[in-house]
Formats: sequence, C-alpha cells, structure tokens
Amino acid sequence: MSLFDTDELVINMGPQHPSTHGVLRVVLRLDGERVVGADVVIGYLHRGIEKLSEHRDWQQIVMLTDRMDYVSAATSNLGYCETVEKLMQIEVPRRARYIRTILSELQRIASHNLWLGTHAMDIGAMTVFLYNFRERELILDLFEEFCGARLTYSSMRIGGLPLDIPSGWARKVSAFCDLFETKIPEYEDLLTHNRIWKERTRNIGVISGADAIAIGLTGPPLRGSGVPRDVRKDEPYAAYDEFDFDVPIGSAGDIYDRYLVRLEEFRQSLRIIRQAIAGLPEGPVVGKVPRLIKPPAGETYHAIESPKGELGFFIVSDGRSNVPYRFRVRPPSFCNLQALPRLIKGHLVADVVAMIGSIDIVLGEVDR
Amino acid sequence: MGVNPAPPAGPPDPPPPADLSVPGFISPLQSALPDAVTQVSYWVGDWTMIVATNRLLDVMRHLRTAQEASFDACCDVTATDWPPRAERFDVSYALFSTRHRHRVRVKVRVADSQAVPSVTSVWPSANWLEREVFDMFGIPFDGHPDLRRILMPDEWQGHPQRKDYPLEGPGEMLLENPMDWLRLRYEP
Amino acid sequence: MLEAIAFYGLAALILGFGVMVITARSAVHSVVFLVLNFLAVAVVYVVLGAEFLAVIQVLVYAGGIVVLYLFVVMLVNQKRTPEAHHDPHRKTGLGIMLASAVLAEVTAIVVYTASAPSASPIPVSSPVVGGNTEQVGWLLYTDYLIAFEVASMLLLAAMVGAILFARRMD
Amino acid sequence: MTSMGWLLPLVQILIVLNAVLIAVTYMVLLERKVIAWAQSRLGPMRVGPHGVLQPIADAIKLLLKEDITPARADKWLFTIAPIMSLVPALIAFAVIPFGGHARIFGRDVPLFIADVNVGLLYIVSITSIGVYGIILAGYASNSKYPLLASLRASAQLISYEVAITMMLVSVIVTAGTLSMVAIVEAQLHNHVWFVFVQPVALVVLFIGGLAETNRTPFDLAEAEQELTGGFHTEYSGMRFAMFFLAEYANMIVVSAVVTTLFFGGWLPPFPNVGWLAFLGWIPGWMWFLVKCFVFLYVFVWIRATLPRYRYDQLMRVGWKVLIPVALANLFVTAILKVWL
Repeated sequence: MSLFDTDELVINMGPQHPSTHGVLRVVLRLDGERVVGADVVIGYLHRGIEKLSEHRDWQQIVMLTDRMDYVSAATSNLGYCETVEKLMQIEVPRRARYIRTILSELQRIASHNLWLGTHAMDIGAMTVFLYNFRERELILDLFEEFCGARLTYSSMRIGGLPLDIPSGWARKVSAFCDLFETKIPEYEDLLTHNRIWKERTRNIGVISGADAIAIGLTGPPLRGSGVPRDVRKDEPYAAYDEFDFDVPIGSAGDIYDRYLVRLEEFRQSLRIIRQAIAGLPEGPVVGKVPRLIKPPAGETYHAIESPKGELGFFIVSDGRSNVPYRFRVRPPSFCNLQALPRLIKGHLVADVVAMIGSIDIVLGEVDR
Repeated sequence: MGVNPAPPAGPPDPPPPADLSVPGFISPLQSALPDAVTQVSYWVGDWTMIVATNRLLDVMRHLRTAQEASFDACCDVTATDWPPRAERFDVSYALFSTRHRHRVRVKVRVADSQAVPSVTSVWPSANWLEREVFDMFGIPFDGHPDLRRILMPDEWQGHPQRKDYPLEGPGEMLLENPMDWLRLRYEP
Repeated sequence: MLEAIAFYGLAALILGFGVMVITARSAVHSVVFLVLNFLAVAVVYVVLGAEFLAVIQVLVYAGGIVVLYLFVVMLVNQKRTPEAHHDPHRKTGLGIMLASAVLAEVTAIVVYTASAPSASPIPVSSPVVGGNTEQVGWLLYTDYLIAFEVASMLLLAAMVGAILFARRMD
Repeated sequence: MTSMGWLLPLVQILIVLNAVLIAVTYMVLLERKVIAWAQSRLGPMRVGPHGVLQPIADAIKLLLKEDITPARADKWLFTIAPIMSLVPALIAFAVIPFGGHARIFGRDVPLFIADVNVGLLYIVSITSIGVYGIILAGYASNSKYPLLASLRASAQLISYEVAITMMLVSVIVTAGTLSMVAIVEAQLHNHVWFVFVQPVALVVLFIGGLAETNRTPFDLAEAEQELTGGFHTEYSGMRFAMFFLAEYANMIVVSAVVTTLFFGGWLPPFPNVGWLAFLGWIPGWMWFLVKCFVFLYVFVWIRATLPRYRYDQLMRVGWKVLIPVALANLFVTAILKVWL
C-alpha cells in the first residue's frame, strides 16, 4: 500500500539542452529525481546522407562523410575510402597508409579531447574543457596545414591521399606528441584522483561486458566493460598491423572506467603516431586508381575503429552507374546511444548528463 | 548520373571460388538446419549467407549460440532495395564474433510489406537498427518490441531509402506511379 | 509616541497579512503572506526589545517551518480549485462550536484585562546592555527546563514517526 | 550625540549599500578574470583597459534587456521572487563590522551600521529568508527545470543551514557573545584569531557557505548542464540580474562572516606581537577587505577547479559528515569551555 499518491514527472531533456551535445531529445520519466524510464528521440539532424550518397559520385561522397561525425572527419573519410578500395581491390601505397594512420590517430586525440572537455564540463569541471580545447586547437592547426580545413577535412581520396604531407609537417607532429604527453597529466591532476569526480562517475551506468556486446556498444564504452575489442587489432586496416600498441580495457564498466580507457587511448595514440612518424616510408601517396571510379557489381562491409567505436560502411555497387547503389553507414554513436535508456535507469537526473557524455555521441553521426 | 538500360535486379552474390576454404561455422549450420541456407556467397573477403526468411530466427540463434560460430555482436542491420525483383528487399545482418573475430553477413529476401522475424530477442542491439530499416524501407519486423519510426518524423509518409522515393522528397516530384521515378533515373 | 505609531502600524500590517493568508486564492500566495506576517511579528519583537525572540521568530518560523509548508503546498497537486472542494467529513456544527469557544475566550481576556488595573508589566531588560539572550537561555534551562525537555522529546518522537512513514513507502 | 545623530546611520547605510553593489558587480569581473587565468585565457578585455568597465557594460545590458514574464507564470510571485532573494542578501550587511571606530571630521564614527547583540543570529536568520526567493522563482516560473532546481536548492539550503548554525554555536561558545563586534574584540583580548581555536569550525563553515551560496561544487541548483540554469531559467533582464547580485552578495557575506569570526575581522595579524605593531598603521577596514578578498578568491578558485556534486551526494555530505562533525565540535568546545 502506498501511503501517498505520487505522480511521475515527465521531463523533456532536449532537443535544446546544453548537455545533450546537439539535438538529442531524451524523454525522462522521473520519480523525484530518479529516472524510472527514458525514451530517446533522435532524427532532428537527419540529412539523409545515405540517400544523398546514392546520388553523388564515388569521390564526392568523401565530402559527405565529413559531415557525419563532424568532430572526427578524418576517420569517417578513412572508413569510406577503405571500403571503396576494398570493393575495387585497390592497393594503397604504404606511405599513404602510414599518413592515414597518423591522421586518424591525431583525429582520435582531437575527438577524445572534445569528449573529455565536454564530459567534464557536464559534470561541472569547466577548466578541463578549456585545457582540452587548447590542445585540440593544435591538432586542428596540424590538419589545417595538411589539408586546409579545420573541421570537415575531406582529407582522403579513394586510393590514397589528395596530396603528400607538407615539408616539416612530420616534425611538427612529433613536437605536438612531445607537448601533448606533458598535457595529459594536467587533465589527470584535475580529475583522476578527484574525490568528487570519482563519486560522480564510479558505479554509475555499470554494464557488464556480455551485456555491452549484446546491446551493441563498441569502442571505448565496450572496452570500459573489459572487452578487448578494437577493430584496429582485430581486423587491422590502414597500417595498424605494423605498429605496436595496447588496447586499454577497464574492469568495472562504469563511467569512470570509460574515462580511464579514453585517457589511456591518448597515450596509445601518441605511441602509434610516433612509430608511424619514425618509420614513415617514402613513395607515392596515391595508388593505381582508374580515372573513372566504377567498382564492379558487388557488396561489402568494412569497419574501422573511429574514436566513438566501430564505424562500418556497407556499400553496394551495381557495377554500371558511377554512384553507389546502396550506401549504408553503421554509425557507432547511433548504436552506442541505444544503450542509454538501459544505462540511466534508476540513476538520477545529474547522472543522465554524465551518461550521455560518457558514451560520447555526435548527433551528426547518430542522425546522419 | 548513370544512364543505364534497366534498373538492376539484384546483387550478383557470386559463389565462392572453388579453391577457397569455407569458414568453419557454415557447414555445421547447414547440417544442423538443412535447407535454411539457400546460398553461400563470397566477394572481396566477405562471406554472405542467404537464408530463407521463415528460418531466419533459427539460423540466427544457431549462429549466436554454436561454439564454432558464437556471433555475439550484431553490428548492423540494413536493407537494399531491388525494385524489379519480386522479393524486392535484401535485409542484411552484419554479424561479428568477439571470440573468434570473424564476420559473416546474413541476408534474407523479402517482398514489399512482407514481415521479417525480428532478431531483437537474439541481439538487443538490433532494436534500433531494425527500427531504422522499418523507417527507411517500410519493412515490418515481426516480434519487434517497439516498431516505430526512428529518424523520420512519426507522421512521415513514405520510406525514403526505397529506390522509388525521390531524393528531393515526396513533394511535387511524387509521381502517380512510383515506378516512374525509377524509369526517370535509369532510362534517358 | 514613536513606539505607538510603530506598534499600530505593524499591528495593522500583521492583521492585514493575516487576512490575506486566508483569502488568497492560491495556497502558495497564502504561504508567502504567512511569511510576511511572521516577519512583521518579528519586527514587533524588535520594537519591544526582544531581539533574541525576533531573530528566532525569523529563523525558526519564517526561515524553517514555513519553507516546509511551502514545499508541501507546491508539490501537492491541486486538481480541484478550493471553491470546488467539498469535504464530506466536514462537521459544520463542531466547527461553529469550537470557533465560538475561542471567541468567548478572547472576549473574556479582553474584558478581564480592561477591567483589571494595569499591573506593571514584567520589566523588560534594557535592550542595550547584554541583551536578553542570556535571560532567555537562563529561564529555559532553569525554570522551564521540564517543559523545554518535554517539547524536545515530543519533537524527537515526531521526527522518528515521520521517518518511519517515509520509510514505509519503499 | 548631536541632533544630527539620526543622519549617521542613513549615511552609513547608503555608503555600505553602494559599496556592496559595486563590489558585487566587480566580483563578477574578478571571477571571470581569475577563472580565465586558471584556464589559460584572458577573460574580458574589450570594455576599458583589461575589461575593467565590463561590469558597467553588463549592468547596462541587463537593465536594457527585455524583461520577459512567461505566459503561464504566476506573475506576482515571479516578480517578488528575485526581490526576496536580493533583499536578505543586502540587509545582512547591517551587522558586519567593516572596522572598529574611526575619527572622521573630529567625530567618533563606528565602521559598522549596527552592533546588535544577536548579530550572528541575525545573519543566520536573514540568510534563511533568502531561500524563499529561490523556491518561489522555481514555482512561479511554471516550468519543470526551475521547479526541480528550486527543490534542490531549498533542500540544500535547509540542510546546510543546520551544520552552519551548529558551527556558529561553537564559535559563540568560544567567544561568549553573539555580537559581531564583540567577537572581534574577543579575539583581540584572547590574543588569538579564532581560526587557531576552531579550525574545524572554519572548514565546516566554509563548506557550508559554499553550499548556502550555491557555488561550485554545490551549484546543483543552477547546474547549467543539468537543469539549463536552474531556478532562474525563465528569468531575463533585471530580474535575472537580481538573482545574480544576490548570489554574489551572499558570497561576500559569507566571506565577511568567516573573516570576522575566524580571522580577527579588522584586526591586523597578531596585534599583540610588539614587533608587528607597524601593521597597525594600515587601517582596520583595509585589513578586513583584504581578508574578505582572500576568501572571495578561494570561492572563485574552487569554482575553476572542482566538478559538481550530485544531489544525493551533497545531502549525504551535509547530513552524514558536516552535521556530526559540527555536533562533535560543539560538544568538545562546550566541555573545554566549562573545564578550562
């Protein structure tokens, strides 16, 4: 018997809300401040990139992939180009694969920077945000020097790269690595052993490894649950099979472990970049690509490890037109976001924003 | 824009070359569930199994639980529209095993408005993916817990990823017969 | 003279707020008027030289208890307007009886005090030197110790009871 | 006392009120500058040299902004809520001793508005009124986020008030008086700042002060990232500014109280040490302001450093840590007072 008659409070978090990282709408049913149920409403940023891509020729689509995960354009470029290369069986020169690896690892650092900044800000630590943007800016400078753009890079082409790296760029990347290594402890000083940070993140949104796989988590959220799943290791692409790096995993599967995993990924990314810079081979940056790109009829699925998780492309070519017959993206943010209602159930409103932050979504990619 | 005599009627789904060894999980599946797998195909490194729609759930459960398969992750569910074909949709599932680190693609062919059994009971991750396929192609999923539109507004008419749906949206371009749009694209 | 003006002004305010408490259409407004009422009473205490009492009046009544009232009033879902509210358990006769008893008592007090020679009131301590905080404390812990302790026990029991009620819901 | 004696308090009130309001606006600038330095950026630089005129520009902007009342809001409560928030914050300054006595124009002038014999209790009771502004703002906005925020805020204020008041009692027992001026004088007579006598009280009081003023890490009530600004989500223009002023005025009150109770108010450091007597040449009110400033800086510093507590954690800290500590401290203080 309930002594008092209580109502649930339905609160509409988003689509305009400072912590939903874009136009995400979460309809929360609350008992006091406790979340009883949640419905995630997406699609506010749906631009029909999959449909559009079926009407753009193969090279033009690179530009569309920029606009999916717009804080991590280079990895989207890479995923798409490699899928088409796989479909056409094009051999990419080793130098191009090395540079692609460097670019996508720089991109991973930049994306994690943005994640850490906004995630910490959601939990109230505003200084971390600016520290991270300070370093992210340096990466954007490097990208600008390489391809002229700071956000939507279009930094790759089918068969290789649009152009070779500028002279002195490799040295600047090394200098950045040295600098960035000294900056990681700054973030850790502010957060890792901070009592409040730990209280806010530990044992929140816990998910076991098996559950995480079943519900479709990939990337750092999955590794935070202790599953050593990383496309870079499991199905190496670009030049990852030539480098030595570890896949950090967590144990508890809570927000804190996901944080630790991503922080360690900073270091592993630096390790990969340094190896790639040190062993950067000479040679062309574009493989043997026909002037008119028209892959033979067939379909393929190819996945890479984007900063958010497994970014897959399923592309069908009819072998006749110069546009893909079917272009499908398996967006990691979309699949990871699916776990949100399960993760926040029973937690408080304040944990909802921490959860959204910890699964690191970009709405451009969720809605496409 | 490509100018072709007629819209294609389906993917080639080429059979595997004779000298290629078939992955270990396929033949146990075929012996456990005879006639479920109608075709095995291989293209640029990807293995594909085409499965009878009514056997899909059995196949999926087997792939999920069998030791040598143990596909514990359903990475992607999507569809391709081949309008000239009677069973116009290919619904394809991209599966991955975190244990064996292998992949397979499972496809079923369904006609318009024919329901596909939902695999959400096997992999909860298929929930939103199937909703997206429903939203984009109008393929209903039997046994799905929450089959609503996901990316398009709830009151949206039509299913954008179908080939007979114009890129510019339904608007004034919506022709009397949706197949006219296809003809516009594939015939000069 | 100045004190009289202050007193009558404040008394008018207190009565005015009191009337507004019971006539306000919204329960939240009533609570706000109640707070203002208490604040005015506190000012009366200051005028009378009882600063400690004034401060406690603000701290306990205005700042503590009424906040809880406000909580309850705010959170209770008022589905019906007060006008539409008909309590089936309302006992009009009993109400009238109790109200007239209170009225009679008040009248009796007024008549009695008016007729009796005005006894010199208990001398109020000078507001400047030392204040009356010490005196209040002294009285509470000597003459009225038992009453004080009984009251605190009562509050403790009420608190335990409230916690028990809240617990049962889980 | 001359016949103009009634004029003096009015002048004092006028000076203090204006000084406080100016201090509050510059407090905003200070906060922005300090946080900017902590975050390796510059902060406001455009209005005046190094942005010193920024607060004035902000004030003009807020005054000229459209003052929106939501359509379904309770208009009367919506209007008085910011007032009920700001007024207690300002009248709390009435008993703050900014200095001892000074001679101005040959007249002995106290550097405080009133020396009430229940000064400390007065501050506690007045700040307890401030919670109404927040609750009513949340209720009157007729919006869910402000309502949640106002519930958070009031629960927070009520529970932290208990710890703070208990700690104040410890200080009162030590000083043997409730008057702010007398507390400072007690520190002079005892030859020691009370921070050395009651260090635990200082810590608890400051933490409670952070919570009372809704500052990081207890700023849940206005958690921008969770509740889109909290109880003042629906406010704009000058009514919003009043909440803002109230928050910063409350910070100054807390700093002033901490300074008075624990750091000897207007006294120079170690006033009884002979060779430090030269510090007495600096006027007392300067010492007071410097000490206050240090605490305001700490407020800002904490904001730049720490993440935010969650609602239930905050309540746990309040009820399960601060209040037992406060009780224990009071107990020990009382025993020592009686037996020593």
